[in-house]
Amino acid sequence: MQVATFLAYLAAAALFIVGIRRLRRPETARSGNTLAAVGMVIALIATLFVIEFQSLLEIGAAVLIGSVLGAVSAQRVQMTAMPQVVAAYNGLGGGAAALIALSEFYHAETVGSGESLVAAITVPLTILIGSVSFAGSIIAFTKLQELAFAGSVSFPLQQVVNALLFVGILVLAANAISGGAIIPALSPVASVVVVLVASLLLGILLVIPIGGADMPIVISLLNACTGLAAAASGFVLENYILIIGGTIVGASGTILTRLMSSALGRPLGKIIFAGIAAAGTAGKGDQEEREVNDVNAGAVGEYLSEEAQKVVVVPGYGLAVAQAQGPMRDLLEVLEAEGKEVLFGIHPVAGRMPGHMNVLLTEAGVPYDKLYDIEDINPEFPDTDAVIIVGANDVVNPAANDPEQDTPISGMPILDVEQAERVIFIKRSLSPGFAGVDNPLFYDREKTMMLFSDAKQGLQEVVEAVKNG
Amino acid sequence: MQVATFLAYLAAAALFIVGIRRLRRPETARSGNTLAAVGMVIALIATLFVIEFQSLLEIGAAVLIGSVLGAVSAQRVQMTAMPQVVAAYNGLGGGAAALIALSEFYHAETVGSGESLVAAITVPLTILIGSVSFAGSIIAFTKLQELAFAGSVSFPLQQVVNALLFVGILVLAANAISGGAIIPALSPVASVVVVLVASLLLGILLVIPIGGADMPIVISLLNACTGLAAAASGFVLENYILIIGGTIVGASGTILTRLMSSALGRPLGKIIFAGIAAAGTAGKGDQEEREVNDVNAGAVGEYLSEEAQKVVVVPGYGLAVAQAQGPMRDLLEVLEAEGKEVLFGIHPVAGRMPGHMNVLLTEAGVPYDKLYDIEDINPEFPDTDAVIIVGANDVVNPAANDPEQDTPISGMPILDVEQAERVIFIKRSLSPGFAGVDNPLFYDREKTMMLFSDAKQGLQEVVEAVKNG
Amino acid sequence: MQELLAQFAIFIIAAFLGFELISRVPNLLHTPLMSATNAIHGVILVGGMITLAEATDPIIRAVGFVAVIFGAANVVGGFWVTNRMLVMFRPPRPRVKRRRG
Amino acid sequence: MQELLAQFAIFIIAAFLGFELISRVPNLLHTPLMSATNAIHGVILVGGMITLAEATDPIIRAVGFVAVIFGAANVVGGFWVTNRMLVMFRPPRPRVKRRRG
Ligand SMILES: NC(=O)c1ccc[n+]([C@@H]2O[C@H](COP(=O)([O-])OP(=O)(O)OC[C@H]3O[C@@H](n4cnc5c(N)ncnc54)[C@H](OP(=O)(O)O)[C@@H]3O)[C@@H](O)[C@H]2O)c1
Ligand SMILES: NC(=O)c1ccc[n+]([C@@H]2O[C@H](COP(=O)([O-])OP(=O)(O)OC[C@H]3O[C@@H](n4cnc5c(N)ncnc54)[C@H](OP(=O)(O)O)[C@@H]3O)[C@@H](O)[C@H]2O)c1
Repeated sequence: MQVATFLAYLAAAALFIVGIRRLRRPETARSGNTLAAVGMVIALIATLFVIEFQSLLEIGAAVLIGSVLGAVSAQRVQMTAMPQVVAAYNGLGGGAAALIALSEFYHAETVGSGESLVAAITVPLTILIGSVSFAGSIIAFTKLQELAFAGSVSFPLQQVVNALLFVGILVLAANAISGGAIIPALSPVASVVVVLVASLLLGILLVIPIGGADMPIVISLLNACTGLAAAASGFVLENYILIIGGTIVGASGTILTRLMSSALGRPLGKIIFAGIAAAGTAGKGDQEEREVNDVNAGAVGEYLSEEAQKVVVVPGYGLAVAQAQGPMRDLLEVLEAEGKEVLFGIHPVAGRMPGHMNVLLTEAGVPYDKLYDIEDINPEFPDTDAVIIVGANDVVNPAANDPEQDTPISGMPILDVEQAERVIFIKRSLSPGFAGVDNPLFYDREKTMMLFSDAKQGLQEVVEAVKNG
Repeated sequence: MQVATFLAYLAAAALFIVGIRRLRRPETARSGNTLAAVGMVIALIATLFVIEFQSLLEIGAAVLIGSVLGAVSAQRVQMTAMPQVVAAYNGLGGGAAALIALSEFYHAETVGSGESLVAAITVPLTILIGSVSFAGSIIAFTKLQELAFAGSVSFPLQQVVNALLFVGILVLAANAISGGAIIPALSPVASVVVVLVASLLLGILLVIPIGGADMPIVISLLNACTGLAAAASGFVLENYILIIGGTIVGASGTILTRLMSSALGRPLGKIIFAGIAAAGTAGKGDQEEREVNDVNAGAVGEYLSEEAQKVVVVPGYGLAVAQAQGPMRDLLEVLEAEGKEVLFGIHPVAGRMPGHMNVLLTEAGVPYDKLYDIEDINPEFPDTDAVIIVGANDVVNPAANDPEQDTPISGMPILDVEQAERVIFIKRSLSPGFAGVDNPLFYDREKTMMLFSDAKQGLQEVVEAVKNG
Repeated sequence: MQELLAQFAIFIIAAFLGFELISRVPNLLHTPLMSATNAIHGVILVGGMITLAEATDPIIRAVGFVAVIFGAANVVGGFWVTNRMLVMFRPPRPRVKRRRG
Repeated sequence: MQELLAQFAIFIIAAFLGFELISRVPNLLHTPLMSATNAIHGVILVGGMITLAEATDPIIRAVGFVAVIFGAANVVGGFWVTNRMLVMFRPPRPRVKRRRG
C-alpha cells in the first residue's frame, strides 16, 4: 500500500502543479482550480490509507464541521469582501500547521521518543510561521472587515519590540529543543507553548501597523508563509504531499506577492517594515482652497441625456466600498435605452484587489464585453463625450504622467480621460485616493464636473435625472 | 562526508537551474552558461569524495583526453558548423550513458549482486536511449558535415523495420532481466550487448531518412534523449545529480524541440515519422519557363552606387553555405564609404539554425546594431531603395501571405521586401529554398534583378563593381 | 538520513518550480491565483488527519480535532471561493485593434 | 524503497521544472540553449567516474575509461562552444520604434 499512497501523493502534487499552470490564463483558470481540487481529494483519500482508517469518526466529524464552515462562508461572502475571506482561510491553514507541530512536540515529549535533529528544527519553525500567519491573517481580516484597527496603527519602537520578541522566540525554541538547558525553570512543552503565544503576538504586531489598502499584498505574503509552514510540517511528519504542496505554494506565493506589489507600485520592503499607510492619508489632505465646478445630479443627468452620445465609465475603489454596482448597472441600462454607447474602462489596479472591478461589475450584470482594459479603452477617449469616474482617482490622475512630479504613482500607466470632451467625477470630497496624490483634473472647471456624493446615492440620483431628463 | 557531497550536488543542480534561467535572455545568457559550468565543476569535485579518490590516475587521464578533445574541437570549429559539433558532443554523452549502464549490468552479473527491480528496468532503458542518441547524433553529424547520407535517404518499409527492431530490443531486454528465461541460448550479458548493438542500429535508421535541413530539430530531440539517458543512469547508480541534471535537460530539451519546430513551422511528428525531406526538393523544381530580369554584377553595382541611397541586406541560408560573410562585410564597407545607409534584416529562421545569421555576421565584423529583426526592419522597407537578398528565399517569399496558397510557409511572418523600390536576389538559380515554394518575386521583372551566382563570388563581384562604379 | 536528504532535494526543486510557475500572470488573475494557492496549502489537512489518528492523549486529540476543522475549512472555503471568482472571469473577447489614424 | 520513491518524486518535479524553465525563449537563443543543456547532460561524466572507480574487471575498466573520455569531451566541448556562440550575442540596443504616420 505504501507505494500506492506515495504514487497517489505524487499524482496529487502533479495536479496541484498543472492546476497552478492553468490558473495563469483566464481561459483555463477555472479548470485549473478544479484540477487542484481533484488533487486535494486524491491526497486526502491516500491519507486515509496512510493512517489506516484510524479515528475515522472524529476525522469525519471535524472535516464535516470545517467543510460546512468553509462552504457556507465561501458561498455567502460578498465579492467586495473577497480579500478578507481569503485572509481568513489562510489564517486557518497557518493555525492548523502550528497546532499540528505543537501536538507532534507534545507527543514526542510525553511518549519520550527520541527527537531527530530535523524535527527539533522544524517543529519550532512550523509553530513560529504558522502562528504568525494565523494571527497576521486574523488582523488583516479584522481590518478589512472594518471591525477594528482601521488604517495604520502605529506604536512607539515597534521595530525594536518586534526584534526583541523574535529573539525571545528563538531563545525559547532553543530551550525547548535542548530539553530546558537554557531556562531550566521552563519545561520543554511549556517553552513551546510560550513560543506559540509569542509568535501569535508577533503576527499581530507585524500586521497592525500596515494600512488597510496594502492588505492584499500582506495577505499574499501570509499565504506564502502558510505554504512554508505546511512544508515545514511535512518535514515533521515525513509526509511528501505536505512537503511538495507546501513548498510550491510558499515559492509561488512569494513571487506572486512581488508581482502584486510591483503592479501596485508599492515596494514590499516599505510595506512590511515601515507600515507606511498611504490609505491613512486619504481625506486628511490640506488642499488649497481652489475652486471646482461643483454640480448636482440633475446637471449631470441633463448633460448625459442631452449632449453625450458616447460615454465611458471608469469605476474605482469608491464604487466598491459604496456597493454601488447595482446603480451602476442601472445607469448603463437607462443610457443604453436612450441609444447612447456606453463602455467601461477598467484599470488593472482599480479598487483594492486585482481583478476587483471586473468581478464586481460582472456580478452585478454588466456584460463582460463592455469591460475594456487600459490598452483598449485609451484610444476611445478622443471621441468620447463624457467620462463618468465613480469613486476613482489614482487610475485617472494625470499627475502620474507629469515628469516634474515625483509621486507614488509616477510612471504608472493611467486612463487618459483628459482626452474626452467632459469628465464627471462622482466622489464624496476632493480628497485624493490610495496614493494620496492630488488630481489636477478636479480643478479644470471647463472640462470637469464634480458631483460630491456617495457613489451609490450619487449614481441613483443620476439615474433618476437621466430618466426624467 | 555524505551529507556534504549531497549538498554539493544540490548546489550544482541549483546552478544548472539558474544557468538555464539566465540563458533565456540575451543579456544574461553568457553568465548563465558560466554558472552552469561552475555547477558542473562542483558536481565533479563532489564526485571525487563519493568515489573516495579511487582510480584517480585513470580518471585524470581520461578526463584530460576528453577535455582536450572537447576544447580543441570547440575552439577550432567554424560557426557554420555549430549544429554538427553540438550533435557530436551530444552523441558522446549518450554513448557514455550507454556504456555506464552496460558496465553496471556486467558488474552486477559477474559479481552476482542481486539486481533490484529498478536497475532491471533502468539499465536496458539507459542502454536503449543512450545508444539511439549516440548513433543518431553520429548520423546527424555525418549529414551536416556532408560526409555521407546527404539529403533524405529513404528505404522501403522503414517504419516496419524500425518497429520490428524496437520489439526485438524489448524482447532481448526482457531476456537479460529474466536471466535468460526467454531465449535460453543467449546469456544475460550477451543479450544486453545485443540490445546495445540493436539500439545503435535503431538510432541510425531513425535519423537516416531525415533531411539535412531538419537536423537542428532532430539534434535538439536527441539532446533531450541524452538528458533522459543520464537521468536513467542516475537511477541505476542512485546518484542524485545525475537524476536531477538529466531530468531537467530531458524535460527542457523536449520543450525546446517543440519551440524550435513550431518556429520553423515543421510539425515534429512529420519530421520523425515521415522523414519528409523538403531540403531534398531544392533544385529539383520543374519551374515553368517564365522570364526573369537576369543581370550581371556590374549592373547591380551600378544601380547600388548610382541610384540607391538606403540599402537593406537580407542574408539567408545560401550566404552561410557559401561562407560569404566576409564579402558581405566588404560590401557593407564599400557602400558605407559611398555614404549609403545600410541595414541588415535578419529573419529569425533565416539559415538552418536559429540565431545562425546573427552569429555569422557578427563574427565577420558586421556591427551588431546594424542587425534588425523582423519587426524593426519591416517598417523600413517602404523608403528603401534596394534590398539585396543573398542566398535566401523562404524568409522573403510573399507566397507566405497569399491566402489562396497552402504552402509549408503559409502564415509565417516574412520580411516585406516587396515594399522596397528594387529587389536584388543573389543566388545560383531559380530553385526555391528549404520549403520548396516558388517565389513570385523572381518573375517581377520591373522590380527584381536576379544575379545568378554563388553568394560568395557574386558578392565579391558586386563589391568590385561598386568600387569601380 | 538518506531519505531526509532526498526530501530536502525535493524541497529545493519544488521551490524552484514554484518560482517558475508564477511569471507574467495578468493582473486580473492575481487574486484568484492567491486564493487557489491558499486552498492548496490547505493540504495541511493531511497533517491534521495524521495527528488526530495517531493521538494517544486527549489533549492532542482535541488539538488535532481543531487542526482538522481548520484545514478542512481552508480547503473547502478556498477552492469554493476561487471558483466563485473565476465563474465571473469569462475570457474577454479578442477585440479588433484600431489603428491610430 | 522509501528512498527510491523519493528519487522518483524528484524525477517528476524536476521534469515539471524543466518544462517550465523553457518558455518564450527568443528564437535567437534556441541554439545556445540547446548547446548549453547539451553540456549540462555531460554530467553523465559523474557516472563514468563512479563506474571507473568501482571497476574490478579490466573490461569494465576499459569501458569506464571510454565513458569518462566521452563525458569529459561532452562537458568541456559543450560549455566551450556555447560560450563561443554567446560571445557573439551582444544584446541588441533598444531601438526607438517609429510610429506609422
Ligand atoms: N487593485 C488592487 O489590487 C489594489 C490593491 C491595493 C492598492 N491599490 C491601489 O488603489 C488605487 C486604486 O485606484 P482607484 O482610482 O480605484 O482608487 P483611489 O485612487 O484610491 O480613489 C478612490 C476614491 O474613491 C472615493 N471614495 C471612497 N469612498 C467613496 C464612496 N463611498 N463613494 C464615492 N466615492 C468614494 C475617494 O474619494 P472621496 O473620499 O472624496 O469620496 C477616493 O478618491 C491605486 O493607487 C492602486 O495602486 C490597488
Ligand atoms: N533557422 C533555422 O533554425 C532553421 C532550421 C531548419 C530549417 N529552417 C528553414 O530554412 C529556411 C530558411 O530560409 P532562407 O530564406 O534563409 O533559406 P531558403 O529559403 O532555404 O533559401 C536558401 C536559398 O539559398 C540559395 N543558395 C544555396 N546555396 C547557395 C550558394 N552557395 N550561393 C548562393 N545561393 C545559394 C538557394 O537557391 P539556389 O539553389 O538557387 O542558389 C536557396 O534558394 C526556412 O524555411 C526555415 O524554416 C530554418
